[in-house]
Formats: sequence, C-alpha cells, structure tokens
Amino acid sequence: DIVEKKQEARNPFFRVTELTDTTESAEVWGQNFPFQYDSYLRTVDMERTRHGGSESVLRDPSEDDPREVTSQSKLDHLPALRRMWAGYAFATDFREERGHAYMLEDQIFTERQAVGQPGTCLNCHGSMVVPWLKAGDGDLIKGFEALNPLPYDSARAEVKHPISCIDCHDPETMQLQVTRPGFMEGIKALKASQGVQDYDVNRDASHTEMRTFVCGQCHVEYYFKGSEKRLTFPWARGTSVDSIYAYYADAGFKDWTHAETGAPMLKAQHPEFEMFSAGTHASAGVTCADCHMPYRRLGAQKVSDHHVRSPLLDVNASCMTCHRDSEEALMARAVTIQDRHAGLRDRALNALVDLIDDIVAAQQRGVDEAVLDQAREYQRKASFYVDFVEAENSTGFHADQEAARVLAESIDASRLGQRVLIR
Amino acid sequence: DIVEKKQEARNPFFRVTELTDTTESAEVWGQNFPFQYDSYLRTVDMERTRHGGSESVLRDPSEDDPREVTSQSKLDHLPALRRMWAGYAFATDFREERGHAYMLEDQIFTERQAVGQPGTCLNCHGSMVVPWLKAGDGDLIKGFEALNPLPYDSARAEVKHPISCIDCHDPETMQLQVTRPGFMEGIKALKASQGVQDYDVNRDASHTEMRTFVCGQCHVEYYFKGSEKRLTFPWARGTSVDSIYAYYADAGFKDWTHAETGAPMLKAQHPEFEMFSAGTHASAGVTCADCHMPYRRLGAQKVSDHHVRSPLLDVNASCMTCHRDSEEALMARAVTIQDRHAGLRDRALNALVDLIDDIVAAQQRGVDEAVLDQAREYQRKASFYVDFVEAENSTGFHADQEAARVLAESIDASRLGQRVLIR
Amino acid sequence: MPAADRIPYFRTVKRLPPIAITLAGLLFGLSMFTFVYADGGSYLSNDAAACVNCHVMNPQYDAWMKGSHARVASCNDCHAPHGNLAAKLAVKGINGFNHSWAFTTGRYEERLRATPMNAQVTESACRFCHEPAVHQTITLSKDELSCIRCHASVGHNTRN
Ligand code: HEC
Ligand code: HEC
Ligand code: HEC
Ligand code: HEC
Ligand code: HEC
Ligand code: HEC
Ligand code: HEC
Ligand code: HEC
Ligand code: HEC
Ligand code: HEC
Ligand code: HEC
Ligand code: HEC
Ligand code: HEC
Ligand code: HEC
Ligand SMILES: [Ca+2]
Ligand SMILES: [Ca+2]
Repeated sequence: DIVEKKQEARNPFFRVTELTDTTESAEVWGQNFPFQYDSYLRTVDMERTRHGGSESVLRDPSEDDPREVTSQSKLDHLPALRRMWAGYAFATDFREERGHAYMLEDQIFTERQAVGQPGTCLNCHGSMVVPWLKAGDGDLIKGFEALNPLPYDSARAEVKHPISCIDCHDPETMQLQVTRPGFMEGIKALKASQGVQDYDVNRDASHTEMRTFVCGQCHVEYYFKGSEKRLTFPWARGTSVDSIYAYYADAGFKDWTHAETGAPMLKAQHPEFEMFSAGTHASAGVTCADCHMPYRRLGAQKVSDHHVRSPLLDVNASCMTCHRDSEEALMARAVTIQDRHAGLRDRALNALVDLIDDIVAAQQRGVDEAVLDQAREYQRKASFYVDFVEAENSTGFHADQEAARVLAESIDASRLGQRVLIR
Repeated sequence: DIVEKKQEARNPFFRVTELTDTTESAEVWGQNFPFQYDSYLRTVDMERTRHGGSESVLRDPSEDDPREVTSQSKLDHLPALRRMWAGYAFATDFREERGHAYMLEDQIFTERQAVGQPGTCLNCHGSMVVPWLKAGDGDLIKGFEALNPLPYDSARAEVKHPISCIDCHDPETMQLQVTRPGFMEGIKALKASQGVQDYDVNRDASHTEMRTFVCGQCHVEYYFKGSEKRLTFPWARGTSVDSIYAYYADAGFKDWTHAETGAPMLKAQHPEFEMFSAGTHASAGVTCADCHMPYRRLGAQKVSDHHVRSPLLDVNASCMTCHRDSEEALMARAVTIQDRHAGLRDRALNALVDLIDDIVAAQQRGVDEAVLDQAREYQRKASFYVDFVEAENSTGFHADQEAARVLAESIDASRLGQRVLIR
Repeated sequence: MPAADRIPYFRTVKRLPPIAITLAGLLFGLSMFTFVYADGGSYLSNDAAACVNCHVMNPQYDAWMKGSHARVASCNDCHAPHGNLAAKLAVKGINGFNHSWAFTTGRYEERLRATPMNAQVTESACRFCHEPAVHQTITLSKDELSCIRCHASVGHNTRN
C-alpha cells in the first residue's frame, strides 16, 4: 500500500557507523542514535514509587559481592515470603528489581548463585546475540543450546554486557526483533494451542505486537526443561495462571521441595507478559512500550524513551497522551488499584502461612500421609497462585481484576488445604 | 460559562401544559416532552443479555397474582441462593429485575409480600412525591414518615404509578432533583463522615453528580430503621462493603436468623450506587445516566434516552460516546469482565454452602456454642460480602477489581468459618 | 471489521421485498440529489463549515474548532488523500455517496465512526504533515503503527 512504499523509499537514518550482527556494544550503536543511547544509559537511576521503582540501599562491598549499592530486600518487606519459599534459594536473597543497567551484576552477585546455577540464567540478564552466534558458529539456536547447560561461570565468561540494542533491534533495518529462542518457541506453542500453525514471531507479528513481544522475551514465567536446561516458557496450554499450573502438572515438574512441609513446589517468576495480556490495557491494544518507553520530544523529532522504568515516575509522559485526567488524578487511580491489590495479596499470604502452619502441626500429629499429600497439593497451588501475582511487578496494575481473581483462588486453596487436614 | 449561557438563552421547552408538583402522571409531562415520554414507556421491553437485561417468562395468572409475564427466577439460576437465604423471604421468590415500568406490580405480587411488608417498600417502587406531599400536608418528609410504618396494602392505596417524571425532575425548571429522604439523609451522613457538614444534596451537588444521585435514590443498600420503619441507607461510615458491614455491627442489626444455622444474618440489596462508586468509571467521572440513559440524536436535538436498561443492548449508543473500539470489541471486553466475575462468584457461593454444611454438621455433633457462634459470625460476613456483589446487578462490571476483592474476602471468611469449627 | 457490517443499509437492501426496493430506488434518487446538492457545497470544498451542511457533523465540527488543529488543518486535510488527485476524487466520491445515502435514509448508527478506508486516509494524512517529527519512529515500522491509538483526540475530541 501507499504508506509502505513511501517508507521504503526514504533512508531513515543518518549512519555514522555501520552496524552488523556482531556489533554488541551499545556505545557503538549510540553513535548513530545518540538520543536513544543517552536514555538507555539512564537505567542506572534508582528512584522508588509507592509500590515500585527501586530504592538504593548502601552495602559494604565484599570480595564475593563488590556492589556498593543494591535495592531493598523484598524478604524484609514481606516476611511471609520466607515461609512460602522455605528451602529454596529465593528465601535467602530476593530484592526489588531495578533498572536494566544492573541486570548482569545483580544476577552475578545474588546469593541465589550459591546453589550453582546453569548458563541458562544469562538468557535474560545479558546481551546474548553475539555470544550465541559465536558459540553456535553463526547459528543462534545452536549457540543457545550450547550455553544453557554450562555452569553459570563458564557461560558468563562469554557475556560482556547487560541488555544491548542488538537484543531488540535488527542492526540493518532497526526494526524490532525477537532474539530469544525461548520466546520464539513459547509463542509458537501458544499460537498452536489457539489453532495457528507454524507461527514465526519475527515474520508474523505486527509492529504493534512487537512493542510488547520484545519485553516478553524476559518478563515472563519460565523453567529449565530437562538436563539440557533448555529455557522454556510454559505456554502450550495458554498464558493464564490456570493453564500454566496445568502445564506443570502435565510435565510432572517441581522447582523445589518445601522445607517445612515436603510439598513439591512451583516458583513463579515475573509473569508480566502473561498477566498484562489478561488485562484491560492489553485488550484495548496498548503495549509495554507505550507506558514504559513513551515517546519524548527532542527538538523536531520524537524518540522512544529508552530509560525503561516505572511509568509512575513520569505520569505525564507515560499516561497522559491517552488519558486526559490530571496527573494527580491518574496517579491516584493507579495507586487505588495498587493499594487494593496489596491488601488482598497480604490476605492471601496470611492464608498460605496458616496452611503451612497447619501442615506442620498435622505432620507432628502424625496425620495420614494421603491426607497430608492432599494438603500439600493445595499448598502447591495456593503458593503458585499468590506468587504469580506477587512476582508480577506491577502490584496488580497490569490486570487488576484478574490479579484479584487469582488471589481469591489462592486464598480458597489455602483454606481448603487447612480443611482437608481435619476431617 | 458560555455553554450555560447559551442554554439559558434558548427557551428549551415548548410548554403545551403547565407542570406542578402535583402533576403525577407521566402522560401529562409527555405532552411537553414527547420524546422522553416515548422512550420512558419503552421500559416495558424485555430482552436479555448474556448476564443481564431480562427474559420474559409466561405464567398462569392467578387471583393472587394476575401477571401473565414475569422475568426468570434467579433462585433457579443460582440454587445456592436458597441455602444462603434459608428462612428468609428471598429464598421463596427472587427474580431478575426488569424495566422501570414493572416496578410497582413486581413489588405488589412478589411472594415476598406473604410475610407482611411495611409501606417503606414503596419508596423505590412507586411515584412517591405526590402521595408524600398529600400525606404530609405539603411536607415531603412528614409524608414519608407517615407512610413508612403503614402496612404495605394501606400505603400502596395512595400510590398510583411506578416511577414518574416528578421523581427525578423539578416540574418548573426540569432540573434533576433528589426526592427521596433516604438518599438526602444517607448522603448527608456520608459527607459528614468525610468532614463535610450540613450537606444538602439538592443545593450542593453538581449537575454531573445528580446524573448519578437520582439513581442512587433507589439502587442502593438499605434497611428499615426502628419501629418507624424509616428507610435508611447505612452510609455513616462510608459506602464500601466493609464500612457498611461495620455500620450494621454497630447498630446491632440483623435482617433474619438463618434457618439452618441460627446465624444472625444480613441481606444485601442492589448496592449499584455503592459498588459503582468504588469502580474505575466512577473515579473517571462517568455517571449512571451516561451509560443507562445515553443521549440520542433526534434531528438536530439531543435527548436523554429514558428507556433505562442494560447498556449492552446498544453498545454503540451507550459506550461509544466515550470509547473508540468497535462494538464487538467493547462487548467482548465487558463480557470478559462479567464472565470472570461470574466464575468467582460461583466459587464464593460454593464456599458459603460448604460453611453452612459444616455448621449444620457441627451443631449435630454438639460442638460448643461459643465456637458455633464464631462460625456463625463468619457466615454472616461471608454471606453479606458475596451477596453485596451478587445483588449488585452489573455482574462485576461497575467495579471489577473491587468486586473480586469482596468475593475474595467472602471466600476467606467462609473457609475461616469452617476452620474454627474444627480446632 | 468489514465495512459492510457497519453500514446496515447495504445489508438491509438484500433482504427487502420488491416494494421496498422501489422505495429504495426513490431514496437513491433522493440521495443522489442530496449528494449533488451537498457535493457542490462540501465534498469538493476545503471549507470546514461546508461539511457541517449536515448537522450530524456538528459534534466533530465543534470539537475541531476547540482542538489543536483548527488553525492548521481543515476537514479535508485529514479526510481526503494527499497528493494523488484520482485517489482524492475516488475517496470523495465514495464518501459523498455513502454519507448522502445515510443522511437521506437516516440509517446510520448513533455514534459515527470512520470506515476502515477513511481511517487509513486519515492515518496517511498525519504522516503527510508530521513526517519530520515521526521520521525515526515510523520508518522502523514494518507495518503501520496507528497514530490514532495514542492521539485519538487530535482532530476533534468528541469522545470523553
Ligand atoms: C498501561 C500502562 C502499562 C503497560 C501497557 C505496561 N505496564 Fe508495566 N507497569 C505499569 C505501571 C503503572 C506499573 C507500576 C509501577 C510502580 O508501581 O511504580 C508497572 C510496573 C511494571 C514493572 C515493575 C516496575 C517497577 O517500577 O518496579 C515491570 C517490570 C513492568 N511493568 C513490565 C511491563 C511489561 C513487560 C509490559 C508488557 C507486557 C508492561 N509492563 C506493560 C504500566 C504499564
Ligand atoms: C534481556 C532481558 C530483558 C528484556 C528484553 C527486557 N527486560 Fe526489563 N528487566 C530485565 C531484568 C533482568 C530486570 C531486572 C534488573 C535488575 O534488577 O538488576 C529488568 C527490569 C525492568 C524494569 C524494572 C525497573 C525498575 O526500576 O524497577 C522494568 C520497568 C522493565 N524491566 C521493563 C521492560 C520493558 C518495558 C521491556 C521491553 C521494552 C523490557 N523490560 C525488556 C530483563 C529484560
Ligand atoms: C526468562 C527470563 C529470565 C531468566 C531465565 C532469569 N531471569 Fe532473573 N530476572 C528476569 C527479570 C525480567 C527480572 C526483573 C523482574 C523481577 O525481578 O521480578 C529478573 C530479576 C532478577 C534478579 C533481581 C531481583 C531479585 O530477584 O533479587 C536477580 C538477582 C535474578 N533475576 C537472578 C536470576 C538468576 C540467578 C537466574 C537463573 C536461575 C535468572 N535470574 C534467570 C528475567 C529472567
Ligand atoms: C528492551 C528492548 C530495546 C532495547 C534494548 C533497545 N531498544 Fe530501541 N526501541 C525499542 C522499542 C520497543 C522501540 C519502539 C519501536 C517502535 O515501535 O517504533 C525502539 C525504538 C528505537 C528507535 C526508533 C526511534 C524511536 O526512538 O522510537 C531507535 C533508533 C532505537 N530504538 C535505537 C536503540 C539503540 C541505539 C539502543 C541501544 C542503546 C536500543 N534502541 C535498545 C526497544 C529497545
Ligand atoms: C496507549 C494508550 C494508553 C496509555 C499509554 C495508558 N493507557 Fe490507561 N487506558 C487506555 C485504554 C484504551 C484503557 C481502557 C479504557 C478504554 O477503552 O478507553 C485504559 C484504561 C485505564 C484505566 C482503567 C482500567 C482499570 O484497570 O481500572 C486506568 C486506571 C488507566 N488506564 C490508567 C493509566 C495509567 C496510570 C497509565 C500510565 C502508567 C496509562 N493508563 C497509560 C489507554 C492507555
Ligand atoms: C460505564 C457504564 C456504566 C455506568 C456508568 C453505570 N452502569 Fe450500570 N451497567 C453497565 C453495564 C455494562 C451493565 C451490565 C448489563 C448487562 O449485563 O446486560 C450494567 C448493569 C446495571 C444494572 C442491571 C441491568 C440489567 O440489565 O439487569 C443496573 C440496575 C445498573 N447497572 C444500575 C446502574 C446505576 C444505578 C449506576 C450508577 C450508580 C450505573 N448502573 C452506572 C454499565 C454502566
Ligand atoms: C424510584 C426508584 C428508582 C429510581 C429513582 C431508579 N430506579 Fe432503576 N429500578 C428500580 C426498580 C424497583 C427496578 C426493578 C423493576 C422490576 O424488576 O420490576 C429498577 C430496574 C432498573 C434497571 C434494570 C432494567 C432491566 O432490564 O433489567 C436498570 C438498568 C435501572 N433500573 C437503572 C436505573 C438508572 C440508571 C436510574 C437513574 C437514571 C434508575 N434506575 C433510577 C427503581 C428505581
Ligand atoms: C432503597 C430502594 C428499595 C426499597 C426500599 C425496596 N426496593 Fe425492591 N427493588 C429496588 C431496586 C433498585 C430493584 C431492582 C434491582 C434488583 O432487583 O436487584 C428492586 C427490585 C425488586 C423486585 C424485583 C426483583 C426481585 O427481587 O424479585 C421486587 C419483587 C422487589 N424489589 C420487592 C421489594 C419489596 C417487597 C420491598 C420492601 C420489603 C422492596 N422491594 C423495597 C429498590 C428498592
Ligand atoms: C430515573 C430518573 C428519571 C426519570 C423518572 C425521568 N427522567 Fe428525565 N432525565 C433524567 C436524567 C438523568 C436526565 C439527564 C439530565 C441532564 O444531565 O441534563 C434527564 C433529562 C430529561 C430532560 C432534558 C433533556 C434531555 O433529554 O436530556 C427532559 C426534558 C426530561 N428528562 C423529561 C422527562 C420526562 C417527561 C419524564 C417522564 C416521562 C422523565 N424525564 C423521567 C432522569 C429521569
Ligand atoms: C462517559 C464516558 C464513558 C462511557 C459512556 C463509557 N465509558 Fe468505559 N471508560 C471510560 C473511562 C473514562 C474509563 C477509564 C479509562 C480512562 O480513564 O480512559 C473507562 C474504562 C473502561 C474499561 C476498562 C475498565 C475496566 O474495568 O477494565 C472498559 C472495559 C470500559 N470502559 C467499557 C465500557 C463499556 C462496555 C461501556 C458501555 C456500557 C462504557 N465503557 C461506557 C469512559 C466511559
Ligand atoms: C487533524 C486531523 C483531523 C481533522 C482536521 C478533522 N478530522 Fe475528522 N477524524 C480525524 C480522526 C483521527 C478521526 C478518527 C479516525 C478513526 O477513528 O480511525 C476522525 C473521524 C471523523 C468522523 C467519524 C466520527 C468520529 O468522531 O470518529 C467524522 C464524522 C469526522 N471525522 C468529521 C470531521 C469534520 C466534519 C471535520 C472538520 C470540521 C474533521 N473531521 C476534521 C481527524 C481529523
Ligand atoms: C450529506 C450530508 C453530509 C455531508 C455534507 C458530509 N457528511 Fe460526513 N457523514 C454524513 C452521515 C449521515 C454520516 C454517517 C454515515 C454512517 O455512519 O454510515 C457521515 C459520516 C462521516 C464520517 C464517518 C464515516 C466514514 O465514512 O468514515 C466521516 C469521517 C465524515 N462523515 C466526514 C465528512 C467530511 C470530512 C465532510 C466534508 C468534506 C462530510 N463528512 C460531509 C453526512 C454528511
Ligand atoms: C495539514 C497538516 C496536518 C495534518 C493532516 C495533521 N497535522 Fe498534526 N499538526 C500540524 C501542525 C502544523 C501542528 C502544530 C500546531 C501548533 O503548533 O499549534 C500539529 C500539531 C500536532 C500535534 C501536537 C499538538 C497536539 O495536539 O498534541 C500532534 C500530537 C499532532 N499534530 C498529531 C497529528 C495526528 C495524529 C494527525 C492525524 C490524525 C495529524 N496531526 C494531522 C499539521 C497537521
Ligand atoms: C504509542 C503512542 C504513540 C503513537 C502510536 C504515536 N504517538 Fe505521537 N506522540 C506520543 C507521545 C507520548 C508524544 C508526546 C511527546 C512529548 O511531548 O514529549 C507524541 C508527540 C507527537 C507529536 C508532537 C511533537 C511535537 O513536537 O510537539 C506529533 C506531531 C506526533 N506525536 C505525531 C504522531 C504521528 C503522526 C503518529 C503516527 C505515525 C504518532 N504520533 C504515533 C505518542 C504516540
Ligand atoms: Ca522495581
Ligand atoms: Ca435485569
């Protein structure tokens, strides 16, 4: 059509330097795109909002962990999490997430490394395109398969940067691209479950969808499949918490065994993509980039703000192109949703702790194993459900009704678990 | 401002006939306002939507109940309601509500009349301004106080029409007016709790607020206070379900005693105003009339559609004043919210029935009364909370996150009740 | 959504009995009259006031007057194709007929909405004027990134 033709005709960018799929350093890309690069650098900023952002906490650097600043501990903020994750590495160190600039160092130095992690971890914490292409001799998937099963430290020797331009952009056209095999395979399975065969995200997704999908490469629930430790997104039945829970049941998968109760547990991780997809903004066609990378005016041009962060730090830029309320009113509406969510989340965590207490007591009483197993199954569900919306970092905002629904089911499961123990 | 001036400048009404505060019949008003009157008459239509509207069900007219058509029974649709209300008149007859045209006859002929209702009932089911002025010798409040304590049949002898123009409009200026003492007093108490003294709704409310308040005269939770059976809206602590529950605790009020468990119960009735106020549309400044009485073009004129009904019967007219999605997309978004809500409501009703079962069993087992009373208190709460959002007739739409939150708390209360029985 | 779904009068014609078709014929004549009549006055004119020959356009007109573009763009700047004269005439012809027919029969939805064709025309219009500003952002697109999705209120904010 006419519009497309016109676009092809013009050469969009003034290129100071040539970019290829071996150009890893953002600094080099920044020569062509200084505005994007400058804002990308600002992801080092730490500023908190009522429920999000991040707070800089000073620490004494040690040999093991030379960081002088981290973000606040979520375990201290929500002590129930320690009970929920008893026996799992998350119970030792779990912090509020912060800007993209920190992704590599925060992963390297988290105490969760103590248990010995695989190379797979790097998928979402580093600029992986070049390392994968290298390890796979020009084949991205092969490289991915080569690095996953390595011990973390050997794999990380190949990785030099946190996320860089090449992880989201095609260096030739600058178009958005998905570079993560986990997402390519996950979305393909998801589409297949909806009757769409052979979905190729980089070929078939619309530009608008890509504005969400590039984030969905990392901000998703995942697990390491099999001994190859293949990074897998559990979407073959759908992306709702129910579908994912059923998927793990089918796969006979567990993340760990609960230290207090012996239940076979699941850990949910940052399912922003999944929860967001179930919300009002998604169904209205809004994308991650709309809120987290709003356009900004720079002279006569407008550019996407690559300072990816909480939109509540600048409601004016993020929300007010679409919404015409005052900043205060919009902020108040967002916070009302979040506060209501936080209250309900606390209620769900309480219920879960009650269940854990009851199972522990029942074990001491010597209740029948078959009955205990029923209660443990409830614990597994209640825990995964509340974790799913708590690990989702918007404090309910991305999908408020759905998040409340999930919390309600978590509460129900915790309480039903208590009930079976006392027949 | 200019807009107002302009409106004043043109003489808006061609008055065929003079209207006064004794002009009761809508037909007479209709001579001046034929379009509003015509649409008002169409509230006899019955058409169902996925979750709302109403369905016409044929019945054999009897002497006691000459109606040939009613709407579907909600007791048959949700059998758990019978258990929830055991021992209360609602368990014998409770139907889907239908258009305003039916309000008087549906009240007269409901089987709930068997228990002997007071005149107070008529507040919201008839055109009351003229009867009250008459009974109070020109004093509305006096008339209200005079009719409330009468037996229903004597009071109803004074009432000739279902809701009429005069119940919402000042006959001289045609401005919206609140005519219900219950609302005047309820909103005054609510404002006082927020630090606003001496609130007079007809003096102090903005025009926009009035577009919601006229509906809040009836679509609200209420009770009959004291032996004078004064119609009272329990808002002195706020309009959230929690505030209202606390209000009734303070007042030591109960609606009935549960037939199976002996719990002192509360019944919630159509708190559309209260729930809606906690939702996104309200916080964005949208009013009841925006959706339920959208403007329609009539030549160059715009008139409010007085065919008050489900907005989902005409999404184009109702929603697309503000939303730019297609009708199909908007309908799908509304129905997604409602379906999710309905699923969670069923879960909450199941939990409540489980609790009732457990209390009944515990009574048979001879569990300690003090323990039983704790469980009954949980039943009272669980029941009121789920009823609050089920009696609210939008199937969650008016305030989706809040409704899910309330259901979650209902589930928690039901399950906690089960827990206390088995210490 | 296919345009036909939103233009009830097209579908209705198929189902109507012969007498109604005759009637429709009459209406067609009448609407051609409306078309020709309105055409001279509006469809070929760039004067915004001309579009509001039809009072159904009043809300858009009023909102446009108050909007950010009243001084810089009139109706046709956004609702008629730029550049290609043939395309311009074709779009105007189709719209002229559609709107006249709708106006004459009175068969159109309570809330107007641009047809997919007209939405496309408008999107192109945004790009025509704002090419410098959105140069980087749109040249990235492999397909279109709708401007209206974020700038819904730009032309005339008739929605709240
Ligand atoms: C309509 C706007 C909107 C969209 C679209 C959106 N978000 Fe958010 N997001 C928010 C808001 C508001 C918060 C809460 C921020 C806070 O509490 O400070 C948030 C929080 C987050 C956080 C936590 C940030 C923090 O400050 O700790 C992450 C991560 C996130 N979103 C990722 C995503 C991803 C990935 C997508 C797309 C799948 C997405 N968001 C889509 C508005 C949005
Ligand atoms: C390569 C993986 C990856 C991709 C792709 C990615 N993120 Fe992140 N994101 C992370 C990691 C890891 C963190 C946490 C870093 C830390 O805490 O050290 C993070 C943090 C965030 C935060 C939290 C910032 C804060 O201050 O709390 C937001 C918001 C966010 N990402 C949004 C997005 C959006 C929007 C996109 C797409 C435009 C996106 N991310 C793409 C991995 C990714
Ligand atoms: C599928 C993508 C993905 C994988 C794989 C992944 N992460 Fe992350 N990680 C993220 C995202 C997104 C965030 C930011 C959101 C959050 O913290 O919830 C994050 C945040 C973190 C943080 C900072 C917040 C915290 O939890 O204290 C640490 C540390 C971390 N990851 C460590 C790891 C380790 C160790 C592994 C491997 C076992 C790993 N990550 C694997 C995506 C991933
Ligand atoms: C987390 C993913 C991500 C990373 C990393 C990223 N970008 Fe982007 N970038 C986007 C998104 C999303 C857009 C918006 C694309 C659109 O819809 O037009 C964008 C847009 C752009 C554009 C088009 C103009 C604009 O501002 O909208 C340029 C140029 C660009 N990025 C350069 C860079 C450079 C240079 C880097 C590295 C410093 C970088 N990007 C890193 C996601 C990313
Ligand atoms: C690209 C457009 C866009 C952006 C950016 C955007 N929104 Fe929205 N927002 C919408 C749409 C569309 C809806 C759904 C209502 C509708 O269809 O009009 C919506 C709905 C909402 C609602 C009601 C939904 C609910 O869950 O109750 C709130 C509150 C809201 N937005 C706040 C925000 C905030 C805060 C931000 C910034 C962080 C934001 N929005 C950014 C388009 C946007
Ligand atoms: C933003 C639009 C909107 C507003 C504002 C709104 N409603 Fe509704 N209302 C709805 C929708 C949608 C339904 C669901 C109808 C259905 O299921 O068919 C509904 C349902 C109802 C019903 C049940 C109707 C039926 O079809 O059975 C009543 C009664 C009602 N609303 C009253 C009110 C009152 C009173 C207010 C103001 C306090 C209000 N509504 C404000 C959209 C709205
Ligand atoms: C005088 C009391 C009263 C007032 C004032 C009132 N209603 Fe009602 N409304 C009722 C009653 C009673 C019914 C149920 C009638 C029946 O089922 O017989 C009802 C039914 C409805 C229904 C259900 C229609 C259906 O088809 O299911 C809607 C929607 C509704 N009202 C909306 C409103 C709105 C909006 C306003 C304000 C503009 C309003 N009502 C003002 C008493 C009132
Ligand atoms: C504060 C206002 C108010 C009072 C007082 C009131 N009603 Fe209603 N009534 C309504 C509204 C609003 C509806 C429509 C919404 C609904 O059905 O939930 C309704 C619906 C009904 C219906 C039709 C639906 C059903 O429940 O089967 C009946 C019958 C009814 N009321 C009977 C009564 C009786 C009997 C009394 C007195 C004990 C009474 N009402 C007192 C406002 C009121
Ligand atoms: C349930 C309450 C209610 C009843 C009963 C009612 N109206 Fe209205 N009426 C409204 C509302 C709300 C508006 C919108 C007022 C506004 O915002 O200007 C309105 C507006 C009007 C207007 C102003 C023009 C317009 O259409 O917006 C007229 C005239 C009118 N009504 C006449 C009548 C007549 C005649 C009757 C009786 C047949 C009647 N009304 C019954 C609530 C009601
Ligand atoms: C008078 C304006 C108006 C009308 C009429 C209206 N809406 Fe809305 N709607 C809004 C506003 C404002 C928001 C909040 C988002 C925002 O601020 O843009 C919203 C939000 C929504 C949302 C997202 C909120 C949520 O709970 O997820 C949905 C869905 C929605 N509307 C559907 C509808 C439907 C369906 C109707 C008709 C029954 C309707 N709206 C009528 C103005 C309106
Ligand atoms: C700056 C651009 C611009 C100008 C100038 C403009 N419009 Fe529009 N118009 C739009 C956009 C954008 C839409 C919405 C298209 C869509 O929904 O996809 C639209 C839609 C419409 C619609 C469909 C109904 C609606 O409100 O969405 C009508 C009718 C309309 N315009 C008439 C007019 C008239 C008459 C004028 C001159 C008074 C005018 N327009 C001037 C951009 C413009
Ligand atoms: C003959 C009377 C009349 C004139 C003159 C007129 N319109 Fe319309 N217009 C209508 C009617 C009637 C509709 C509703 C059509 C429908 O919804 O099917 C409409 C709908 C529209 C729409 C939305 C539907 C679509 O076709 O996309 C746009 C945009 C629009 N008009 C723009 C204009 C512009 C620009 C002008 C001036 C150049 C104009 N109109 C002149 C009667 C007219
Ligand atoms: C005939 C040329 C023309 C067309 C067509 C046009 N614009 Fe504009 N637009 C301008 C000019 C000139 C300005 C600067 C106005 C000013 O500074 O007051 C402007 C300003 C803007 C602004 C900044 C002011 C604001 O309203 O926020 C936005 C955003 C914008 N246009 C978007 C659009 C979109 C979207 C479209 C298509 C629906 C469009 N424009 C169509 C000429 C045009
Ligand atoms: C995802 C949302 C989004 C989309 C899509 C979008 N814009 Fe914008 N646009 C914005 C935001 C946000 C701003 C405000 C930038 C600022 O003021 O810092 C803006 C600003 C503008 C401006 C004003 C720049 C200035 O100098 O004042 C123009 C003109 C503009 N956009 C045109 C367009 C056009 C044309 C399109 C379609 C090609 C488009 N926009 C698509 C969000 C969007
Ligand atoms: Ca954070
Ligand atoms: Ca109904």
